[in-house]
Amino acid sequence: MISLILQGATRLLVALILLFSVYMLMRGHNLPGGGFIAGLIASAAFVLYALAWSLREAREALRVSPVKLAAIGALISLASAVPGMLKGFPPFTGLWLFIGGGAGDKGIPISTVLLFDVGIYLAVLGAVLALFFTIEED
Amino acid sequence: MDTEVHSGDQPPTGWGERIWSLVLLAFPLGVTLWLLSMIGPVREHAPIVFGISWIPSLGVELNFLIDGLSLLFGLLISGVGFFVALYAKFYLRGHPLIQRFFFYLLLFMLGMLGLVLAGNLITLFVFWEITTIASYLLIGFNHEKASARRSALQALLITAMGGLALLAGLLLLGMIVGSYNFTEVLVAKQQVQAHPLYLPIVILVLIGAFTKSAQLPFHFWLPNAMAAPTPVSAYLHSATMVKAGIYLLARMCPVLGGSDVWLLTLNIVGALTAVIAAILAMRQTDLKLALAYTTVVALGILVMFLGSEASVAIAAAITFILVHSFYKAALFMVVGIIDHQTGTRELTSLGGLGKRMPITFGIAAAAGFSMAGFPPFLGFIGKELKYEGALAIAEEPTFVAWAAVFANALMVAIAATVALRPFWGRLPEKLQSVREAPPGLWISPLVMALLGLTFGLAPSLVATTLVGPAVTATMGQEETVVLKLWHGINLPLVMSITTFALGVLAFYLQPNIRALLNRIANWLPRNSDTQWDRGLNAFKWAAGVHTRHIQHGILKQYLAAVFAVTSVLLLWGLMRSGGFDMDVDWERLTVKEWAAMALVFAGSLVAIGCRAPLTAICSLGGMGVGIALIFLFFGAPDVAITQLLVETLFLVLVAMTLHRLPHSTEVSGRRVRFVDALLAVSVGTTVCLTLLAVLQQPLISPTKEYFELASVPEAFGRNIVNVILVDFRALDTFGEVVVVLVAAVGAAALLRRKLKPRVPIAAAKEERA
Amino acid sequence: MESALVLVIGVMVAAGVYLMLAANLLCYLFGLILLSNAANLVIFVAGRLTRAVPPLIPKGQEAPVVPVANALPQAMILTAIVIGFGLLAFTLALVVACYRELDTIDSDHMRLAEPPPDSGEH
Amino acid sequence: MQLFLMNILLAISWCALTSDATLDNVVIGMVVGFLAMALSPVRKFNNSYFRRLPKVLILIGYFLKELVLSGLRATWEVLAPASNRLPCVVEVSTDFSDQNQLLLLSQLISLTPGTLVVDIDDEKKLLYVHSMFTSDAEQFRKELREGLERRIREALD
Amino acid sequence: MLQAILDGSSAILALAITLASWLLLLALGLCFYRIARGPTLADRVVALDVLNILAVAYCALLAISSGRDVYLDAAIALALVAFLVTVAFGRFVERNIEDDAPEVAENGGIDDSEHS
Amino acid sequence: MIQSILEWALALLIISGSFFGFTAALGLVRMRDIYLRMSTSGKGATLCCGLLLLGVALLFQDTGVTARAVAAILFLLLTVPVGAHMIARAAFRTGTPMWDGESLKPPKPPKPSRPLKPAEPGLPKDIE
Amino acid sequence: MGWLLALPFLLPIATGLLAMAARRRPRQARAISLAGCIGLFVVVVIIFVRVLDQGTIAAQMGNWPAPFGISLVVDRLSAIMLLLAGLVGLAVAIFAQADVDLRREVLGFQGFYQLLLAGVCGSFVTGDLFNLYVWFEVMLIASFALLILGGERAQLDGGIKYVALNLVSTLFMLMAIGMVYGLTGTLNMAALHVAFAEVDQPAALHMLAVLLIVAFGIKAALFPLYFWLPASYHVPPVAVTAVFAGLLTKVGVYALIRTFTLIFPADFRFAHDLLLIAALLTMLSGVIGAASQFEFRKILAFHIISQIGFLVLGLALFSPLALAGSIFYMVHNIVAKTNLLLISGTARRMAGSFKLAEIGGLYRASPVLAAVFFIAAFSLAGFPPLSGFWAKLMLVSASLEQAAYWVAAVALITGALTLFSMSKIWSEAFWKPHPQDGVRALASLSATERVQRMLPAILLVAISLGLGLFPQPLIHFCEVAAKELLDPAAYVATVLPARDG
Ligand code: NA
Ligand code: NA
Repeated sequence: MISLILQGATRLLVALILLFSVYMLMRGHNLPGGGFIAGLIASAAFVLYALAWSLREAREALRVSPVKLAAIGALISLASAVPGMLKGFPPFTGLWLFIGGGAGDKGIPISTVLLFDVGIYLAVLGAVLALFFTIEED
Repeated sequence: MDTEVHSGDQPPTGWGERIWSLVLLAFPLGVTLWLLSMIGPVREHAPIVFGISWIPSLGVELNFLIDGLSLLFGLLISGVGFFVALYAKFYLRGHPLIQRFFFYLLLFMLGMLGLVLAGNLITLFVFWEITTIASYLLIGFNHEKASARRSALQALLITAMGGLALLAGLLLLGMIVGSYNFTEVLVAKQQVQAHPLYLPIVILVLIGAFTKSAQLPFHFWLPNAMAAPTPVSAYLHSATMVKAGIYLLARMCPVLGGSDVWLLTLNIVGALTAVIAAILAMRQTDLKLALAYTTVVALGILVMFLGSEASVAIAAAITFILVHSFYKAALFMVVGIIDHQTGTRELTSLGGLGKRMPITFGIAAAAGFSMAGFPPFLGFIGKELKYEGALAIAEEPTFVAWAAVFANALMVAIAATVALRPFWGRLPEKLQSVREAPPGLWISPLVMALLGLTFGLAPSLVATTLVGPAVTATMGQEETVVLKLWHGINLPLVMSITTFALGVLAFYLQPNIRALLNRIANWLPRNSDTQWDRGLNAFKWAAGVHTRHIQHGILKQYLAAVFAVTSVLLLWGLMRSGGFDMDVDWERLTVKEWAAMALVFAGSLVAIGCRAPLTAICSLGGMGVGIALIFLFFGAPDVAITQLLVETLFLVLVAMTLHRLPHSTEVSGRRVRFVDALLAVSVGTTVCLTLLAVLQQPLISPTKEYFELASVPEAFGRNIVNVILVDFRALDTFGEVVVVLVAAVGAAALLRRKLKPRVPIAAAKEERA
Repeated sequence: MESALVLVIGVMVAAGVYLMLAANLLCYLFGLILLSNAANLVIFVAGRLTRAVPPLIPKGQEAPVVPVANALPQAMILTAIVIGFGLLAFTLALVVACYRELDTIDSDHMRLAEPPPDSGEH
Repeated sequence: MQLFLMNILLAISWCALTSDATLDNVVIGMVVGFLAMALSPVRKFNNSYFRRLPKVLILIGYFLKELVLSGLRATWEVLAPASNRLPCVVEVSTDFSDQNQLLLLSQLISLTPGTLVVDIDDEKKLLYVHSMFTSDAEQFRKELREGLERRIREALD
Repeated sequence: MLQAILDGSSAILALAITLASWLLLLALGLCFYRIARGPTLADRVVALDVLNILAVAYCALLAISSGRDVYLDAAIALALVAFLVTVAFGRFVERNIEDDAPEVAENGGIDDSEHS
Repeated sequence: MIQSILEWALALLIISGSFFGFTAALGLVRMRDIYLRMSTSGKGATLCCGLLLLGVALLFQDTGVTARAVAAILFLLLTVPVGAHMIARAAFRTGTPMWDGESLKPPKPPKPSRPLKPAEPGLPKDIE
Repeated sequence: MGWLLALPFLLPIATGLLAMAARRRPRQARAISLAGCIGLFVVVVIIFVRVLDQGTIAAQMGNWPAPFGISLVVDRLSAIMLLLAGLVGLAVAIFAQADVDLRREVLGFQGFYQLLLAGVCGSFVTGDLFNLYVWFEVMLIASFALLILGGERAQLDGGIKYVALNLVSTLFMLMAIGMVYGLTGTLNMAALHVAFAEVDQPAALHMLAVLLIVAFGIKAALFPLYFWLPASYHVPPVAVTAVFAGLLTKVGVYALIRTFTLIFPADFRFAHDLLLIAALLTMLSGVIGAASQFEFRKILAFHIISQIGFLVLGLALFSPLALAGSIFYMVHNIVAKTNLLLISGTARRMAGSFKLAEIGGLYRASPVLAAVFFIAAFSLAGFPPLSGFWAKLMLVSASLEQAAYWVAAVALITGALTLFSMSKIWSEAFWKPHPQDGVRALASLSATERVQRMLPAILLVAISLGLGLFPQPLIHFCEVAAKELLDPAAYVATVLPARDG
């Protein structure tokens, strides 16, 4: 059933796809990409994993149940609103912190917006995987 | 027939029952006394109005108006109500549902009193409908019998439909007058009758009144309503509820009355009702049914008299209301006693009870004489007045007079039948052990009968206190009424004697008449009651047909309907708008743009051209690429990437499920698909047109500029799309993630059946209990 | 160029509707895909087209230097695509479940919730 | 060690993707690469890529040459009005001891236009190769053994 | 050169790009022909696969013709992920013969043009 | 001068690349069986991509772009044969007919070494 | 303020996520869900009081000014809808504790339920058209899941039809929203009000109105777009039907009201004509459909349709009284309809079936249930002095005021036919003896279950009665709400910062 060639290629591909997904996530705020796209790409990696190896191994690799992952992602997105709340802003207000900024260079940004995007990434990943795993195991 | 009646071995009465019966007795008694105290003030002063503002927004006040008319009805309701309640307490003692019975009866009394005392059209209507509900519950009291349920439904539907007509009429009336309060409505005769809506109002109000008062052609529900326990019949269907319609007519006389249409309609409908109901009454062998039909006769006569401008006719009507309430309530209660003691109401199986039940016999005779219009009972005065009134009605004296004579003659016969026949003759074998009823049962009818006699002997007791003010209120002008037992020898007396002679004749010929009528009835097509059934069945049938054709269960036809509606409405919208000047910009597309569009084009066409789903899925993949390219060409790389990813993932998902789906399915016929194709093309075209119409308006988007200017300085992002997604409109993104999450868990719930709670099922069940 | 795309949308809508009207639920699903893609394109076209200038702000700039494509419709489409994916995937699962339980994906034969009148029910 | 190399490879890929070779980005690349490996079946690797880098480069060069040549030939086949091609499926037995080399071989065969691995039997180390230009199975096997198979072994053993 | 692309001053590049666009357009059309004709599912999937790869090429061409590198990301994403479809369909075809081997194997497994 | 040479080189890359793409698609249409179609098309398309991506690298002459272009080529080289193999294997195992020069005939019955068994059901974690 | 207005959906989402995570520990999930519903109720009451006090309130998500960020706006209409959502949410949540079986809870019932409420509340709160679409989708997908949860055969069949038709609606809605954006360049409803006044493309206006009416009309179950409702509402557990009946279709009506009061110009006769025709046909078709049914729940399902007609009627007549009547009708209908469905569930528990032919005897066995049903049913039929009467009165008066006599006639006839169906249920399920003598008394249930089943019903019936006897405060509220709807200037001013010129 399972092709050795597929399995062999998957070894490298899964890592590459995941890498690519993180890349897309990180640069999303400035260039094409973002939590959605990255989440979809990452889920493609695990789908490939499941197709090439087995559902069980894909689940093991993921370590958390996809639904839980998705819920955690959504809650992270929600949690990104908490700093704003503490400062008295309405929900989904972005707060930015620039570390080590200088003239012309704002420094490394840390923001609730990015946290929100990471939450979206995890939520999309978890939800899409939950769909695939359910359909695959049925 | 009241099988629930327990005669000898009554279980002890519970506390609930005692409290309810106490309330039920105390309430009407209190109201009676209060209303009696109002007689003086009402006679001396203008109508008394009091109440509170209820719904000022709608002009509805919870206010009450006490004038002669409402006082008369109020006293009848509370007075007769008290005695009926007393009777019911004994009649239904120990019945398992007696508390509910008391509650319904109380509700009914409340409704009825509110109805006649209401000083606001809407308030009146509210109480009107309360009586409808209460009577529904009371008619269906013996709910385990199918016939009781049917009768209750019939009464409910007919009176409620009338009620809705009435509501419409009252609303229109209120709209014209500018107020729902009687104080203003009753003085607006000129204004109302000149209004173009006057005729509709009259028709609507009359429908309301006629349904409630069982006038032709709505008369049939009333005899069927005899499925109710006898105290209910005595109360609702003789003394009170059916008179609500009469009250309404009388109440509306000052504002709606006097016109030709009003007078003529009331005369004709009333006369027809009286005559036909009288004939129908002759056919009955069930005592209660016979009485029920005579109630219809009485109501017909009342309606007939209200269709008059002569004060004597109105006076006749008012007096007759009084008379009828007393004797009919008494007779119903008598029939109830007979039923209670013998277990039957069937005329043919009764006889010779006079010796066993002398008190009942006496009451029956007194009430019967009153009904037959014998002096010195109040009935006699009533009848004399009736003839006088009939002669006084201007338009159709002969017609009305003949109708009155005819109906009264048959009433005499029926009075004799009901009041005398069960007590005469030979006592049947089965009834040898029958005894006289306990006093609790006969006290009430006795009082009723005695009141009939008392007022007959001293008519002035009621003439000035009740009848006069009532007539005044009905006429809308000051009237004095004189009631006398002896008027001298005049035309009404002659008519009375004729009536009596005819009645006695009819009484003796009754079996023959009954047989004759039955033969005619068999020969006639159908009566109203069966017509009602046919109508109801026809409605149910039509409803079934409607639903089968609309809600047929075939998905693709549902979809076709939705699509057809959409495209037709879009076209209609286009036409209504007057169309638009299409400014199509066939700007030159580059090759690669053509390529992308051609891909989409081809993908769509291949998808529909192929007959198997597997081909379609591949062509859709190709189409997805085309769409992504379009996004890419027109400056949307984010969207393009997402599109490609989603398309890919979805195809994978489909591929993963395909082995669990059938490969081939039936294909619809060519003709069906042709229609589908037409529909599809029309939807496509109309959507196209809509979009083109939208594109004709130049887009001025302040948001576009704002996002471009704010992205970097305020949101610190260079990818504006992403900044919108995670910052400007993060809420959308969040919601959308929730959608995908729910979709995933939902799909899991669909497909997984192995999922179990962490706790074993049994434990979980215990835990929940 | 919008007009050409409008035409493409029209074809997609027509094809989608045609597929949805087939009794086969899989065909319905494919029609749905077509229609949902068409809806996305509608948003895209309605937001007006600009050739090949993505809404990205170059490094060192505070705002786009050349006119860029309208970003808001793109964000809407992204949202709609992902939502559409969820809905479509759920529908697919539903079709699979239907075939498993009802043994058909022909909607003409799905008469359990609304049985035909001659099947003994009213 | 191999995993570490792998991690470095991934970090380099990361830097390539992000077009940023600063130190902190390399560190990020290492971290991301490590996480990616942790989630992927990379740990099932047990060979080394970089032991014989020159041989690898030779292999790549050889492969690219083959790719272009057979690509041109395939193009000719497609465009030619008639052709003398006699496609067939050839069973090719290999004697790789390492499964990964077998996989690499099959991958490269598949990449070359005109040939295609249709199935694989890893116990017998047997490849089923579809070839569109060869009618002589023996000849084909020999070319394969002399060409790709040898170079792979040289590069990876 | 980038500038030449952006302001369209290089005739040869413009010609090359136009020519390439036409060629790729034709190529995509041919892929569609195969998707439509089949005759087996495998044929269609192969055609879809080629279509996806050509789309990567198209992205590259777009990057060249527009002078913007963002389209490269679309190309990478597609290159990494698109083959999943092929893999999944290949798996389906095989699963299918396992599920109902005799009947399907006879008509080439998945020749859906004969099914309907 | 260099500029012009580069332009010519780029034009050559573009045209040859797209030409390979075109022939790949043509092969898809002209070849008689699925194996031949796969042999001629997938790789041709890959070649096409490769050349065009090289063209991108040449055009931008930027490390980042070049790196990504090369990455894209590598990814393609990694994925395309896998996909082709999966389909070829499926076609082979399902006995899709093969062109032997004259007509379509079924291929030799495949002899898979492993018994064909379904993928392990893989009990999901949150179910037990 | 921003948090207060966001809580109606954030709270159920958070609860829903937690409940979903805990779905395999039913007791915890149930507790989470119930707590969430109580919390939601408190939140909506606070919002309601705030709106009573201050009028329309608004907040900007992400602190981005309108019309660029997403606005949350609660005016009186939104506030009362939110209040009802909180009320129905709580009532059904309590009921569901007794009614929904363990298997469905393990599959995630509580989570889906909470997310459904989130979608509903989000739709009521949002002041942004595209955000409305998102909330519709949240609601829709949660309703899909709830509908098929359990996977019984009939559920799948009904589910397919529900899903198939609602997805069409969703796509039309998406297209329409895209085009609205294309016409005006904004998505903020208040800004759309301003922008639509300046649109001079009548064709676009007309056709967009049609698309929106079709899209929302499918959700609201207008004739002839309602097929999905009778096809599916009788298949899930009754708690699900109850919350669907109470809230889902009403969200469609809410969207219609919002769209055609706020966004489209007030003098847009075409839409009102279209809505009027649809409303009349819906009223009749629904009630006639109900007359043809012989199952408790199916009858109620068809009545939902009929009453949607009344709700839309008020919008179509477009006068202060009519709109106030619509809102009052909404309140009345949500309370009564939800209650009737809850009662139908308990009736089945007691008598064993939804089929009227197979049940009976409830009048004797469960007098409390009978009383509650009777009041709710006659309220639905528009009998005074119950809440439905005032609702009907307002709408009929509004029709008569506009000399739309046929409309009034249809409304009244529909009332009579409603009565027919309600009395059919009463007669068959309550009065008629049970054919197999298999009816149980309420008292035979455990005390917990009795409370879980009857507490919501009694609560809701008390509200029905209260609204019937003392309707003035609500009617006054509705009048003010209608005035707000007819003159959105205040709404616009609250949402949009002061505009120059
Ligand atoms: Na709102
Ligand atoms: Na709003």
